[in-house]
Amino acid sequence: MAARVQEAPFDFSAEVVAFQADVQNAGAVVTFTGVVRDDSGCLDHMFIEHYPAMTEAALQKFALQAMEKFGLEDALVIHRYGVLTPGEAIMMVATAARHRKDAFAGADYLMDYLKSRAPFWKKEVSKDHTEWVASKVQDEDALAAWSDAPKS
Amino acid sequence: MAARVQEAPFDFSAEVVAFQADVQNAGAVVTFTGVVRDDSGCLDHMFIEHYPAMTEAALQKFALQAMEKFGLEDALVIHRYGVLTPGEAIMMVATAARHRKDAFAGADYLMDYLKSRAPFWKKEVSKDHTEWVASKVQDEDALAAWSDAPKS
Amino acid sequence: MKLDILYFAWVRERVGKSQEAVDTNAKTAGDLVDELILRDAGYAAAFSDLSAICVAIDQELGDFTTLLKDCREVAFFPPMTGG
Amino acid sequence: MKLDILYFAWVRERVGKSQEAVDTNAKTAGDLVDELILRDAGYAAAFSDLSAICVAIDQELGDFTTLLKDCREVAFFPPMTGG
Repeated sequence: MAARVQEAPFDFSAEVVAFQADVQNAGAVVTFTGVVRDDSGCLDHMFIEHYPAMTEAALQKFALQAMEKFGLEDALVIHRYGVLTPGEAIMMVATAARHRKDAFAGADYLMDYLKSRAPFWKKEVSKDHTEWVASKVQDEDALAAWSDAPKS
Repeated sequence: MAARVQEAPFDFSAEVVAFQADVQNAGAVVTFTGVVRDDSGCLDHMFIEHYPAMTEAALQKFALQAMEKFGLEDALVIHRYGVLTPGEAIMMVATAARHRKDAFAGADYLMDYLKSRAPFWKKEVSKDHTEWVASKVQDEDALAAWSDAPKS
Repeated sequence: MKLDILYFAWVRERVGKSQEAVDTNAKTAGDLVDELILRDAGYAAAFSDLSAICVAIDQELGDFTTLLKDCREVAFFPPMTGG
Repeated sequence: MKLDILYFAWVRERVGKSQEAVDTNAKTAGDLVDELILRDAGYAAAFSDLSAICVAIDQELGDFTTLLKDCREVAFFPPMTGG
């Protein structure tokens, strides 16, 4: 299991190849990549702030939770902070399991925790407008749907 | 959208990089890779047979279904046949969507169709034993859980 | 009516061939199976449990009641195990 | 009791600083907020709607009723938007 917080870009291909090479007997590997989207067509960049003393521990905790809950063979989380431009990868998750459904559920679960419980905040910076991204009710609902989820 | 059937290995990294480069405004990319697993510890290889006249059309149909059902920006399916050894990738799926839940659901849906409705048959060949892999009740149940699934 | 029959996986192994051309008056895939079973023990073994066998007619999934009218190719195989 | 307070995202922007050391008798995170609000309008603006603010005590998520006993670091921030 590995959880990393970093400002620099990560090499998705290299990360997945290394992740798969380490796993001994997984029949299923799922990855998720989150990318900066420019819906308005005028986003200059996204700024991601985080809570350094807390972040990596939180990511590790969620990855371990996912591994235990779904019997994963392995899990990987990488999350960036700082300035990111449209099209850049913000973060990635990879899960390996003997069976497909566990790999999918583990990645989905991990993402629900990262969305609402990992100490990151996103700010969208356009030429004439700056706005902190608001959390979504759906994200809390998705988290609450897992039986082990804490109440918000 | 692309759906390919091939005997040769595929380069997962190169495929995902090309897939992501082609997508314009997807905030979420999910991939699934199916790998030959050796549970008994004595599997020599897996042999995958398919129905050439039917296979690629079936994969394309399922990929288009997934794109429409979940509003995906793009979808990719690659499935191999022939002789594969433990640790080798059998197939991969990639989905791109504006939002995370659609990318996950699209990949999961596509996998459920590939498992039970794409004309592939797997045979496990060990030193002293050869056996066609049986379909699983859970796979039919997973497929039936999608509202548009045909009855088996 | 002339058509090609294809067999896959253990159905192919039991029948002993992957493909054959037949001239038949069968109205449905089920009728066609009834004809085949009369031929020899390999077919009888392959088709002993129809609940374990799937049918495709002209590369589209069907079942044993599907009409063969104007079809060119019928395939019999066990439940698929892709992915 | 001496402790560090950290602010993130728009809470940080409204308060006007990312971190400060305080000496307080507050029993809970809520008490601490009550003290801060009395200081100036920036704090009052930052904490005007507590339902929009999360609390971490020594890097663990808590809430405004969590006791501060023996804690070293309290952080206030909007709901997290990772992923």
